Amino acid sequence: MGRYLLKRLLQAVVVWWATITIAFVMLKLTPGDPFSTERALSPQVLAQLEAHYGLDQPAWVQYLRYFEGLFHGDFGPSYTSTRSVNEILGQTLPVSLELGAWALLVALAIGLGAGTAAALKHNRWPDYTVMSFAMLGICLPTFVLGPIFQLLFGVQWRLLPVSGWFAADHRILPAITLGLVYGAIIARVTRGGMLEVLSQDFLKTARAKGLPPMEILLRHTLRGGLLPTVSYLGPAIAGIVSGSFVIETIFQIPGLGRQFVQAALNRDLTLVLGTVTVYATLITLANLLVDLAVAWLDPRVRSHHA
Amino acid sequence: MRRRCRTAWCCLCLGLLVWLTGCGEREAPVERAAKEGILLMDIGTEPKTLDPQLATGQPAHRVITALFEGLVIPHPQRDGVVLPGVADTWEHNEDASVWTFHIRENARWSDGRSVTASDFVRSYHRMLTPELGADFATMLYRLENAEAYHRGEIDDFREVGVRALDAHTLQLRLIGPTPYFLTMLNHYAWYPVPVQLIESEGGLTDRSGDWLQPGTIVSNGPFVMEEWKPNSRIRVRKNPNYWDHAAVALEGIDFMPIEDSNTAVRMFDGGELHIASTVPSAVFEQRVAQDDPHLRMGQQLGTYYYLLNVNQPPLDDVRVRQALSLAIDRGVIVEQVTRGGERPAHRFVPDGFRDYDYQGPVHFDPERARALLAEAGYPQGQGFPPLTLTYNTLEGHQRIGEAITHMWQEQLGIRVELQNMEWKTFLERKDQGDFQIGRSGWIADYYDPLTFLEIMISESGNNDSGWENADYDAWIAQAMREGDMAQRNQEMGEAESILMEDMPLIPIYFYSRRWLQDERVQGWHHKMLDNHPYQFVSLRTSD
Amino acid sequence: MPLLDVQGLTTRFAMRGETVHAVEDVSFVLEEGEVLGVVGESGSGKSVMASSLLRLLPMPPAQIAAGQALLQTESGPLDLLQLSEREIRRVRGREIGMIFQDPMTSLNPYLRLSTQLTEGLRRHYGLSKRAAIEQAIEALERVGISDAAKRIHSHPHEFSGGMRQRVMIAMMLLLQPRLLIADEPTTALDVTVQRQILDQLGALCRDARTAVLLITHDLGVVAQRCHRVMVMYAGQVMEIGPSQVICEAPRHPYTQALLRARPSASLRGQPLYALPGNPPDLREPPVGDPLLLRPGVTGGDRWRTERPPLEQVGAGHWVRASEAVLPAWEEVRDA
Amino acid sequence: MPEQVPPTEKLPPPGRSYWGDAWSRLARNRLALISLWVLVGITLFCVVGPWLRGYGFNDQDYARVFADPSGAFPFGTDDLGRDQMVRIMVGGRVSLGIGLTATAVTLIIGVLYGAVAGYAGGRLGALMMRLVDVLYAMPFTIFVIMLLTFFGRNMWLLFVAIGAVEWLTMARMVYGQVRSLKERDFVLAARMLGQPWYRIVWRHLLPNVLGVIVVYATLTVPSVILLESFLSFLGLGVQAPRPSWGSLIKFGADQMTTSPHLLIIPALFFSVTLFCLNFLGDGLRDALDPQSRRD
Amino acid sequence: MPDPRLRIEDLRVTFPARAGRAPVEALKGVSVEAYPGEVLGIVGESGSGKSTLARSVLHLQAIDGGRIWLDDTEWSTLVPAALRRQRHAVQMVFQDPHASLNPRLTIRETLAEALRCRPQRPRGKAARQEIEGWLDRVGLPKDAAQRYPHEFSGGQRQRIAIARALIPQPQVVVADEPVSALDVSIQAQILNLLESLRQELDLTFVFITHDLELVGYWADRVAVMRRGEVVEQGDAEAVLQRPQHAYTQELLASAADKRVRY
Repeated sequence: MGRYLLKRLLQAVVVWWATITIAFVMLKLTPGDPFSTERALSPQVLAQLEAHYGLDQPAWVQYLRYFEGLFHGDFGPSYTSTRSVNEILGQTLPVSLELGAWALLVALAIGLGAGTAAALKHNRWPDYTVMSFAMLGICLPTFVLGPIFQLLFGVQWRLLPVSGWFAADHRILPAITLGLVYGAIIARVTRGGMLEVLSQDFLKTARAKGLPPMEILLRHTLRGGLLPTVSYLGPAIAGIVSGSFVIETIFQIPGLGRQFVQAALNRDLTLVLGTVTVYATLITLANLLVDLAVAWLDPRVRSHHA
Repeated sequence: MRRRCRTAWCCLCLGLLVWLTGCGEREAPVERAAKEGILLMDIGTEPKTLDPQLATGQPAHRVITALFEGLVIPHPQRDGVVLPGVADTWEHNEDASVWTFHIRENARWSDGRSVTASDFVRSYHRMLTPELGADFATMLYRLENAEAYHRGEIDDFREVGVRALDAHTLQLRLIGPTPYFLTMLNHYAWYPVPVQLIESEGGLTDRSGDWLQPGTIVSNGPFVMEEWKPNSRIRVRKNPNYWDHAAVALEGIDFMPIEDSNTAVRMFDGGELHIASTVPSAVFEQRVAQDDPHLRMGQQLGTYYYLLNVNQPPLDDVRVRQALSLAIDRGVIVEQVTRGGERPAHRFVPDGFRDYDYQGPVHFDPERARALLAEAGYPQGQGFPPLTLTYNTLEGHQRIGEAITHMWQEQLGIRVELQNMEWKTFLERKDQGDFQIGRSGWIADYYDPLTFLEIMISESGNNDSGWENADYDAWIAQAMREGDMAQRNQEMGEAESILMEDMPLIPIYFYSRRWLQDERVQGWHHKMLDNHPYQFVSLRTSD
Repeated sequence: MPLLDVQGLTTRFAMRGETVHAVEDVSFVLEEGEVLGVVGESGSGKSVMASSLLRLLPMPPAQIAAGQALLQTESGPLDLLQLSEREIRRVRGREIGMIFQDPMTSLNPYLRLSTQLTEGLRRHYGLSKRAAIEQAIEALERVGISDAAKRIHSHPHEFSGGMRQRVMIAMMLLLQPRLLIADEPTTALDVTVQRQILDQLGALCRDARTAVLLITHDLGVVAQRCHRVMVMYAGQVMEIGPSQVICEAPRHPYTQALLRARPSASLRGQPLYALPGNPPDLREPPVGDPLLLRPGVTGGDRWRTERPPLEQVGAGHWVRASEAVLPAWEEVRDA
Repeated sequence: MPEQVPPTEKLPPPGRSYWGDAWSRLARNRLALISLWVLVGITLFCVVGPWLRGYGFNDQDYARVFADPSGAFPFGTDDLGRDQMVRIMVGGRVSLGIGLTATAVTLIIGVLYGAVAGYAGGRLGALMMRLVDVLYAMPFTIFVIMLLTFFGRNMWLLFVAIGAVEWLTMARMVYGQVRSLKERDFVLAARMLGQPWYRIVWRHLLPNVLGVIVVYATLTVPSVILLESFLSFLGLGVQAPRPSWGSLIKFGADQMTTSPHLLIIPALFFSVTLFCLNFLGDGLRDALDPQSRRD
Repeated sequence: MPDPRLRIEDLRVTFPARAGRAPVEALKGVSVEAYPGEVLGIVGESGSGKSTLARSVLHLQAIDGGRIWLDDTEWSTLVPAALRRQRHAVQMVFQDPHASLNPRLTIRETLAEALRCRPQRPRGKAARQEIEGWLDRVGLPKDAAQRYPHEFSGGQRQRIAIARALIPQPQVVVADEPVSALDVSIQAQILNLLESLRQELDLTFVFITHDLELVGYWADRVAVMRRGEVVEQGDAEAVLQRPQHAYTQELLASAADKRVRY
């Protein structure tokens, strides 16, 4: 186990390095600088600014310096904000994580329930209904779904706040909107996994023992049936966390996704690198957790890693 | 098992229903806030900083005017009119080139310290320190030697035309007669900042803005900062040390940066905002049709235009430039495309500046456009090299571009490709002159036509068209030093007629401002510069 | 009263507009403590027949079209085919246990043996977890798994195929059923293991007087371990009788062909008797004697359009009437 | 399930190839078949439609802006008075085109990479898949956005970017399949017959992963179309005035309260297409599944 | 006794360690030989290394030690070019008739591939006739050529697999459990076919099985394998009548109770 974790850690370091480097190179190749606005800056001011942030140095020096800072846990100053990147990440990351967690919860609740139900009623009307709704969830882009929810729940019925991120009820709409898409996919994956397990011989054994269906479902079917779902959670978490900025924009959520898009548009190198690093870390972490979860669920995988 | 499932479903549905109906009675946030005297308004995007000397853009402006106060304050209703602010009285010399302001005795910072003349001197010193890299330092170039100091040509700040004659008297020496100087002072670049605090919180030239954090920040306006949640909310509360705090009706303001204007409208409709500061055109039309009492609109001092790169053939030919302009039916653009109460532009400087009534020659004349184009050697657009119209990524720009290129195709028979470009790339391309036709827009910084005209002078950093005209430069230079307002308007008109004749830019329309305002909001009026002194705003509760 | 009395069991599968006649009119009885071998080639319907008894087939597509299966229980006879879902569940495991062919897939790979071994006990006998585990350990030891107290907490993949089949046997015998259905329990195992498993199974059932329905395609397995044998072909019973008699003097031509096809050292150097062709397609079930559909089979015109009846030919020995004449050995050798 | 029912003595009439069989299984899946025909219909509508419809996708007429659906304009008009029907057709060309092209990119890279890694096996294969693992942890959505932000809206870049995101899963899948197929007896038989490696990959491995590939491809097309629409939301989609379904929906979403048909109709086309692609994918999976070959 | 056709000397194969597992010695120095025209039976249970042995002989498995001789050629060290020329000499029939044919190729395509393996391969019409001839020989109709594997039963597929193995005109055929996946009556058909082809073509068979009855019926000589080693080998009758090794005795005892005399 220890060796396995070490290997994964090494892999994570490679991911970090590669991600940062690619992002750095891309940003350096891009036209536009963080300080330009519609109103032209005088060359002196520009020179001052660049000197202030060390942008007058050759690119490789900046690159090395960035890593030096990173080594000390310092993501550097943001070029376009008065706050440091550490501070910005510290404020936005928890928000995105919370949103992601709620969305994941919604997705799991919807996806597991619907997928299991569909698999148990395979090729009968509950299956078709559930899967059609799941498809609808996949087909409707969040930027359509979000406004519709806002109009219905916020404006028409005034049940929930339209947007913002203050009280508990502000969490509901964005979490559902973001969660629905992944819930739909999870439903499909779960259904597939369950169908796979439902055709296995060991269920026949369980039935031959005279166990009731519920017990068979809970003890014998779910564990194996959920494996594909659990494996899918890696990409799902990555998607939820890094793809949340449509939702964050529509619902005015002060999260990482919006911050990233703004930073990219503003050529805020350090902030982009910071967010990208955080994303890479999150995805790596999610994948690791998922792998551990799979190992925990599947004893065969477990003994393979040991 | 099936039966159990069904029961569970019923319970779930019932529970949901109960919860939904229960929530239905919730009090609208606008109502609750109104009772507490808190104004809820959106400010568009998240301000990058609230440092008056580093900030740019309307969102920051909205917050800064609540926190800080300049020598004068804008009139709540009338554009180009000022009321006493930190200074209760002022006078100027004969040609309006030296101004003396008397700072009121009871002007206080929020920490209780007096606001003194030297606060202004040191503030302007900071502003003009090159290392700070302040965007709006050019605003202070009106001060004698300010430009030289900012460019590092002189080292002694005492040579700059700002001086504290005593603790409560501030003298400003300007580069020339500036009768409209007071309206310039409304810009936050002229506001005082708590220099002592800034020095202790990282130094004068530190851009990190540590001093702006709630709990640290000291300001002199009607409100003080209570909370700043980036991308979420900036909350300000009444400043008890404000000299006129008794007159301030609001207990506080919640500024919310809402990027998506559709969301802002939905929040307004959902009772979560008192003021939604922009209304998308589609919604605007609908609300006009519905006669929505919340809808407000008015002119804005801004121009939407296409900048032409005069170094790029065939745009180096003035006839081509004129033809392109004449082929645009601006009436159609504002009525059918932008549909937000904009007005067709007939010149570069938008309508609305008092006494500046130069009538621009820009209009729709396809006949003449075709004739000019033929004259230039492209009858019916034949042989016209393909051009590219570059705009920055935004739905509205795209629509206008689609409409105008279509008009050019229809009227002149020429093909212009659209090119969508991301903002920063677009800026860099424009700055390097690497474009042919570029979408642009300009909004007044202060209440004077010069705020528009000065961007087209040869040495202006904002003149990316490559167009240079000595006569134009001369007229502008003269207008800048002219003490007589009528004469001055005349001179600016001369300059603008040269600009419109040479057509390095094609004005399309003048911006309008549309917003939604809750009936509880009192004392909020249309201002062309959108500067609203919050101390005159109050909230009426429904009971 | 026999322990199990099956009459006219008929099972069909409805698949996309086609009906597969998997089991047609199968009848037999089984006494307490008796071992009945069911022999047939793949597709002969023997496994479907067994699963039908416990109603383990997915329905649809499977349907039990006709028949009854009376099982003697303490509370009187039960018709397995008529029981409600809840009632049949009480029969499964408790009254009738079942062991499947592939031990690699018939144990749940995700659960510890302790869970899988005890869940039946806890359900049917309401034992505490601790008591159940104690019994399970004992059962594992009985089927020859050493160090059972420790290994009961491992997962199936840590065991070899033979060991897993032992676990399966232990799992089913723990519930003390009156009847054990063993569906090709040793086909997937090595020869040496096969014998051990069958020996063990036989001994355990003898001790507990458990009846066994042993399904296999190998007549050799049957000969020595079963009291009686039932030979199936094309979903129908061809011959049923004492195993000694059937293995030494088979009456039905199909049984004869099966026995003659077996290679052995004694036949060295001679070609084997290979019945040409393949078993019939059960989507179009033979109306008459199914054997007549094999190429080279002659005669038997009497049963071409009518299903031949089962006739008693000896004590407890029934044979389906057939006048089919198998092709001569010379004809078959070069098939 | 019944035990395997062996075929009769007489062989059924020949001519039912593997693909013929797959097709007949697909044809029996009503949902998949309907989906297929609907897709064909939509494709024809989008490809042929613009020539038949008398309007160009950028023909503006301010006399008829925001027209509701009517006889002359069955889908209404947009804010510039452009015929929404022809815009949906052209948008469909763009969206389907992007979907197909990016999927093709995915297929080419993913299948080749996966097949080579799988066939090579051993250290090299493991190393190649380790690289995929590493790339998997990259925030790729982020990179696509960065790419498009920085280098502008180039159609080809879009394909490459999307393809670059999607090929990883493809490669993993093909790798796994090839790895298990490689140990199958018929591949060993081919090696025994001295077939060169490329012939084995081409004739024995790829045709047998084709089913999986086809199914995954039908699922990739919708996800690509979605990604494009998502980029359209950010204003990073295809270049105006050329529409895509994504940009039409985005525009429609803004007009939701005023002209709902501008949202509903393109969203309908979009959803129906995605629905159909998914059902077709599911149908293909069943039709090409070697397990279902047995019944 | 003539020289052996196939001689295996001290063959060793070790599978490298997988994550967390020790390396597996699949073959620990196996030596056997097969003489021209005989059937060499290799008996053993699963995991005894008999399949690894088969694969090694076919160059489908890299070996770690030992040598394989085919007549006078050192078969195990052939360079790729030479191997390509001679590969046809050793062919194999696989156990599972469902897995050994590519489901996407017609029977003709599958057999044509085998034809390419011959040193002088017939083309065009000759190739066609050759394939149809072989189909006839293994007892399948001519029109089987344009069909796909899934249209055939297990026994029929095994016939096709036999045709594929024999078309290259091999000297040695390795048959790895060729009948164990089949029903008794089909088993007999296939065994008869293999025997008649052996006689006709004078083939040497390496017959791998776990079934002692089968070995007793068909093999001339027997090697008994256990855990990667040959524990006993010799004349079939001798080994089966008078087993020396305890393991062989155990195997025989297990098989004995399956024997039915009829």
